Amino acid sequence: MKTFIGVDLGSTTTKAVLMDENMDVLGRGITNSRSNYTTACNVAKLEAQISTRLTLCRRNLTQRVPELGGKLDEFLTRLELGFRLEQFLEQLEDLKATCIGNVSGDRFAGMEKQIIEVLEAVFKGVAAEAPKLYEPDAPRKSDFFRDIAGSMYMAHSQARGKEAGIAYDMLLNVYDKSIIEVENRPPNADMAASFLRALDRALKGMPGLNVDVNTVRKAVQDALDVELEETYLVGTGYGRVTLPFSKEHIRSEILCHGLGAHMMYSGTRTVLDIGGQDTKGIQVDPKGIVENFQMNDRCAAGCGRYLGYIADEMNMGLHELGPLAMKAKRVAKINSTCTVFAGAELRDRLALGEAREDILAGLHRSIILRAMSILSRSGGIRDQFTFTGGVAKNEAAVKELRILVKENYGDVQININPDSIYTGALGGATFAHRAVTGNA
Amino acid sequence: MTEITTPKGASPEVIKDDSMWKQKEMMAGHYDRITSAHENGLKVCNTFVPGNLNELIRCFGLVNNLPEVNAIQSGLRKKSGNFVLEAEKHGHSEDVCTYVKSDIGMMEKGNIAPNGKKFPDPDVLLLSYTGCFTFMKWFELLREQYDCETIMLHTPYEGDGKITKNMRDYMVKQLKDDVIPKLERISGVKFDIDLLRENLVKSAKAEEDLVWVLQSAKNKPSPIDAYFGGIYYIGPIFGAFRGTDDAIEYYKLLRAEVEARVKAGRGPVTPDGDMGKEKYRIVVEGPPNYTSFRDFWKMFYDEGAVVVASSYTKVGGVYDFGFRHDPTNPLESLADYCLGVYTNLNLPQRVDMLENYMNEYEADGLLINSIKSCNSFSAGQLLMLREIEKRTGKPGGFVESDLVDPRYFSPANIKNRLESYFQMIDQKRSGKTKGVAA
Amino acid sequence: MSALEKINERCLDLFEDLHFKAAREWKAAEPGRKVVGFMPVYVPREIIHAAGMLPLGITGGGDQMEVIHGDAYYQSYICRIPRSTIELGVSGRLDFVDGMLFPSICDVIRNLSGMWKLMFPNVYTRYFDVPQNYIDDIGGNYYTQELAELVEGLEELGGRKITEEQLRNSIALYNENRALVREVYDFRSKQPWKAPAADVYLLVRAGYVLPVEEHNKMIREWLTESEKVDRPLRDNCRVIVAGLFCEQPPLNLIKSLELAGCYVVDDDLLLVSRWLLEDVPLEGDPLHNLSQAFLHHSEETSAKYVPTLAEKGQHLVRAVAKRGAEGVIFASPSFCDPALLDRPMLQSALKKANIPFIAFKYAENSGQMQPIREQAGTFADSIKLWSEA
Amino acid sequence: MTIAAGIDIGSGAVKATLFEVNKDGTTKWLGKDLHRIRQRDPMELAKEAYHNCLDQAGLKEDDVDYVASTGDGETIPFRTGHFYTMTTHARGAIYLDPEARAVLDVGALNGRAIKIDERGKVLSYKMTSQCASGSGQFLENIARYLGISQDEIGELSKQADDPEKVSGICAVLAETDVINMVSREISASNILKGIHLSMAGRLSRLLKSVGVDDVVMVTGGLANDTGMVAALIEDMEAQKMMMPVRRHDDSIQAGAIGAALWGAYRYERLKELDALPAAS
Ligand SMILES: Nc1ncnc2c1ncn2[C@@H]1O[C@H](COP(=O)(O)OP(=O)(O)O)[C@@H](O)[C@H]1O
Ligand SMILES: Nc1ncnc2c1ncn2[C@@H]1O[C@H](COP(=O)(O)OP(=O)(O)O)[C@@H](O)[C@H]1O
Ligand code: SF4
Ligand code: SF4
Ligand code: SF4
Repeated sequence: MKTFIGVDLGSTTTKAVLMDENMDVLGRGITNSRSNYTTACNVAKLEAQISTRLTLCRRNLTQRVPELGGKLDEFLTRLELGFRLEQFLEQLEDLKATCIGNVSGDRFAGMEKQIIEVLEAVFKGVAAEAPKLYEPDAPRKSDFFRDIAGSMYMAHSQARGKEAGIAYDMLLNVYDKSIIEVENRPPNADMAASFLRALDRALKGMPGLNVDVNTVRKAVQDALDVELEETYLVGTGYGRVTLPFSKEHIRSEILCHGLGAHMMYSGTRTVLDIGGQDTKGIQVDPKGIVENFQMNDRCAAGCGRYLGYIADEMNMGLHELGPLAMKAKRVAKINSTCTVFAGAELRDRLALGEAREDILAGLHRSIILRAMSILSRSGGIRDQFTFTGGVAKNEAAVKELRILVKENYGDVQININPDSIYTGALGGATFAHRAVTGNA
Repeated sequence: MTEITTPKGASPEVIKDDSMWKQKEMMAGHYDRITSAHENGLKVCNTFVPGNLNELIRCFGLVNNLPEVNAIQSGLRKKSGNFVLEAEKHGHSEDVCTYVKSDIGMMEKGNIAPNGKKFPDPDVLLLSYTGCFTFMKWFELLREQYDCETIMLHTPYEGDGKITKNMRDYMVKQLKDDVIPKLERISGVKFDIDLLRENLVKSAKAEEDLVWVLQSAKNKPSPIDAYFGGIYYIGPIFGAFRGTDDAIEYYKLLRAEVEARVKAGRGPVTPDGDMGKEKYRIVVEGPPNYTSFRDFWKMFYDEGAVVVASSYTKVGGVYDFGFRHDPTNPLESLADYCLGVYTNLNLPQRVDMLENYMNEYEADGLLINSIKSCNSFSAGQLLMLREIEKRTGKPGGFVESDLVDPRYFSPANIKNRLESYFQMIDQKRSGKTKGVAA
Repeated sequence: MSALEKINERCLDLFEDLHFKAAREWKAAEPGRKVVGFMPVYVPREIIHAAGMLPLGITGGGDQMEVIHGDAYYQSYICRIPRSTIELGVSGRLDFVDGMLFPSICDVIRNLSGMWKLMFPNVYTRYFDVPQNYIDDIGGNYYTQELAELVEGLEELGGRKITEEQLRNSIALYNENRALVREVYDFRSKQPWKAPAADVYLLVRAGYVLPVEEHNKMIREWLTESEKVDRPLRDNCRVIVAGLFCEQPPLNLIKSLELAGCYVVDDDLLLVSRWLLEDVPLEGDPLHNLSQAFLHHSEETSAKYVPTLAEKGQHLVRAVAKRGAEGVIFASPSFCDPALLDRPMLQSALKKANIPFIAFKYAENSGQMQPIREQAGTFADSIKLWSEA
Repeated sequence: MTIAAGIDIGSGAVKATLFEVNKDGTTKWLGKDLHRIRQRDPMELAKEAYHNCLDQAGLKEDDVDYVASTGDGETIPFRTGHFYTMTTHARGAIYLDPEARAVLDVGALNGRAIKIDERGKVLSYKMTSQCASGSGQFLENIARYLGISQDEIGELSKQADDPEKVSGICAVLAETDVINMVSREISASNILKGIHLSMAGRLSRLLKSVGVDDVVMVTGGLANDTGMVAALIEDMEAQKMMMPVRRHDDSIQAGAIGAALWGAYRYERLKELDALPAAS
């Protein structure tokens, strides 16, 4: 089938959206942007294809296995989680091998054996814990292997290292060295096998299912067999210039975000996008055409990366920040949104005895305050207002945004799509579709 | 503003126009005159571009040296970055105007003029304090350095958008009772008002042609770029040549060349030869960036964007609404000139002027290049942008850089914004005509 | 609560009140009353007072105000005070203000005057220019005429003439106010442990929002009460803080200086209250007298031209001698061109006079005081640990 | 004889020292410890480091006369008094090298150039501004990103053959810059050296602006980074700043050393004045 792909090469994450000829979005993929944009682009695309396969599975199963009925969602969730677990374990194996391979050189002289033993134990521990992470209701710390594996690795290595008398710093270093290699290895493209293994897991996980296993298997297999032809691809975002895309395949991220938001909510007139290192306020007309935009200047204060630093500083996952901030009793007043000094400010305040959640709430508010200024600069907020970008996933940020929008602009419909992080990519995919169909 | 007329790396087939040669020659002569002034028994007067009293200074046989022009030269020749750092090393803040720091850094590094010779110490600092408070601090700093006579000419600000009698009287009185007697004493030359009148006649002549050239951008396609190109065109008149025969001749040549372009239906000359098809007509507010002048310009002409009017080309005097130097009221005319330079206008006046440009020059949008250094220009620009958008319905764009501090010119960032801006104008246009499937 | 604590608390309330309740109440008390706002660094408040109006000092929003729309009007490399002032305006906090005066202090405030005209066309908005030429019949004449124009403008705004008598009466009241503020400064310099810098600041600052009559009373009481308190004398050094003439530092900054071991014995905060150094004579033409006072007896600050090199920075050197200060702390707002461009020149004057100094920047909403304490603390350490050696 | 401890809480690491100071001015260094903070509680680490010092010297808390804090240590509950960072670094530098006439303290977030006299008096100083590009923290982040450990940085940087310039202004944007460099296959050596050079440029500017003209002692954590020091010397030479630049293996402890020594001095003074503060 023909597919149209938009890839948004963000400064922190790379997103892809895949749509078919009818402009139906079939799949979305995300990965962290890394030193290698080409890999990031491929991974995101591959992820989008994986998610497309899941969509196709859903279609096939709905049609061919009606008896799944109300269980369809759970089944698909289990299928996906099973697949993710397979992926994770594969990458973990790779990481382990890489780590062990990296235990060499002066720094480790004489201690290699000991360290490798610790590593074996660490990875064993991580692998054992992994399935828990992919239980249907398990909370997730992050979408990315780097973060998930990293925090588990650190927890285990701190304990194991202490027992064996190996410095934590050293183990950390082995990890740092290896993760980048693992990340930059082009992903394993043979996903069919993993899918089928995941299918087995899913079936096993739902023993009470009264379905014909072979029909299910065939439905899944057929979904895997569909050829996904890459008809046209449009790249946008920070990294677009570093990719070997020709000019026709590149659109400014402003236009993509405007159009993407319009595609999600056709009533959108104002778009706020908070990404990793920039914040944009965009005004669009009823057709999704950009009328005005403003973005932060050369200072990256108060952008998404800020939350990343905070999460690092607190040794938490990005996904956990929002929920913790929601527990705040009062909102601490934070003035500096310099990303780099965020950590210092945090420590300062913790030292003064302020509660973690209050400070966090304050940090979220300060990000939104900055965004409000940029919006104000771009011409204010008009109805409807769509919030996109990674930070839109953060409930604490959204909460502050709602308060401030109400205070400053009254009742405005605020759209936040669960897939808001894909807005730019969606705009890109739409442009890709138009490029072929000749619409504009 | 000299050597930019010979763009480095320009394609060989680009033939320099006569006006370009003339200008190059004038600027070279200017720097030679400055650097050899003391050998030739001439005295040197440092003074500023906006509201400069060139006609008056010339009456006393003084050679004028314009520190801003020197800073621009340092910027174009990619030396200002180091000069700025040098000044910062000597305790100047990172936050302040880099023109000043470039100038001070240049002094620390030997004070070498573009012709390779040392700038002479000034004999007098004529602080014509017009449109910018920084000028005052700048010359206080220079006075500390040179410990020489400093004359203050305070130009009141057009706070209410008009020149009042009180302001004019104050200016004339300062000129009569303070500035002129001091200049007489320092130069040893008696003031001759007829000589001043003569100079003013010459100024007005050149001004006439300059205005014609700048207004030629109303043609479609515009034969000139009124910002990047405009900066070359204003060089002689805002620099040291107002009131000279050289200036008259330069503008005559220039006018003839532009007339020819209009007849031939040609667009502006760029460092890469004639510009391609005119796709966007833009009005620009704010000074340019000099450290990456060429790269910045290229971002425009590569996209087919031509600047049809700009406010920066009015910093040394707003002529296009009728003001000319007037020999019949010499001192009053000098006063009005100082009071009327662009940065001495209040914000509502500046907005009106840009709105007028947007309409008269049939522009597609207003682009602001906001300069970190220059509060005089920058403070309030975002409101100006809003107002213009509101009044004209045309989209505004906003980029940030600095005059001579290369650290603040981030090519990727600016290019991204410019591209988005042009694409936005495009999308808007095609949206109007075609309609877009949603 | 002691009488002194009460005054201090009232001052703090006034300071923290971003809605200007006191001024609103004053205005509401009688129909037809008008309020005229002014920004740093100097305006002749006596003329506003003589017009029967309340001069209201607007000095930005401090560190408690969240600036949303203000940032939309300013790039990141412009100081804070104009953006928080715009925020005050846009958010309706100044909707009761009938006129605004923007003194000649720098390009930012200057341009703000034009923005105000565009944004609030119904407010009487004036850029208040002062001469940089101090010769009587040049700058003096010009300034007298500017004052006359201000008088006219306010007459029109208020719908009544301003008489010479009224002007004289107001000048007398402000003479008194300036004398009292000077007394507070002298008192603090003599017994800094009895007059914490933050309290003094808040006390003087109250005069920006209160009618002068009330403020005069307040200061008198404060002086009497402060004399009585007994606080421990701390092992602090004596410093003058300079560069704060426009954008105000956060209160925490002023406190941090004392915490880090520095007694502030003079500063250039809130200059409007102290701009004229001597009483303005009451006999003769009031506008001429105000003009003369400006030309010949006014404070020095970065917004003013200093006609001779020899005189540059001497006001600081003299202040150090007069106050027995051990050093100078330059605290300037980030991106403040006048303060920051002036600083090297002032520093070289101090250097020549062998006076130690340090310098740092702040913003009205600076949150982190750690670097400030560190620098002030090190300065105090080095004066303390070494002064005896 | 006075026993004094110095505890320096930085933004990157916690340092502690223990000293014995005799009436005749001679000193004996009894203990030292250092913990990189890395997302742990600095107060806990301070306690741990302090106790490790005591253990090294075989002493108990009661044996210590004065616990001096510096850096962010104002809130350490068991401290006796506090000295400000530049005061302590100056003293520490003189201790490590009596010829030092300037201190260049480069820590995790800030850099400071301090001009001192032979007694360790701070004559003038200059700090890097609020903006955190080119700080130790930044270098640390990048190194982690590149998978390079702290102690490898120096050597790698020295092997650079074609250092790549890092854009100056913002650490966050610079981070992206660096990531792009990796994708352009620029070697870790050249990246690190590029960062070092841009830091060195800032630092030498600081030194110049305080008017340094004699031996410069590098203190703080980055003194351990020989690549940084080499880049600094290179940059200074290019600027014709010919004063000697030195470092010491204990440079990172300078603040804690200075604190302990000042603490001991203060203790004696206070004893004279009979004004010892109650242990808190
Ligand atoms: N689940 C989440 N919760 C909170 N914040 C998130 C989440 N996911 C992403 N983010 C934030 O979004 C940012 C990335 O947003 P994105 O729009 O992808 O930026 P870019 O396009 O610049 O890479 C991250 O820096 C992070 O702060
Ligand atoms: N061997 C080393 N090589 C490079 N950098 C180092 C080394 N050791 C410490 N550092 C750096 O020193 C910093 C800590 O220095 P320190 O002076 O303790 O800072 P602070 O006082 O701010 O905590 C860390 O950010 C780390 O980057
Ligand atoms: S502030 Fe602007 S007008 Fe003034 S000297 Fe600097 S660049 Fe020129
Ligand atoms: S703080 Fe400085 S730059 Fe800002 S408005 Fe005041 S005087 Fe002007
Ligand atoms: S380091 Fe901080 S303050 Fe500096 S530019 Fe980056 S985000 Fe802004």
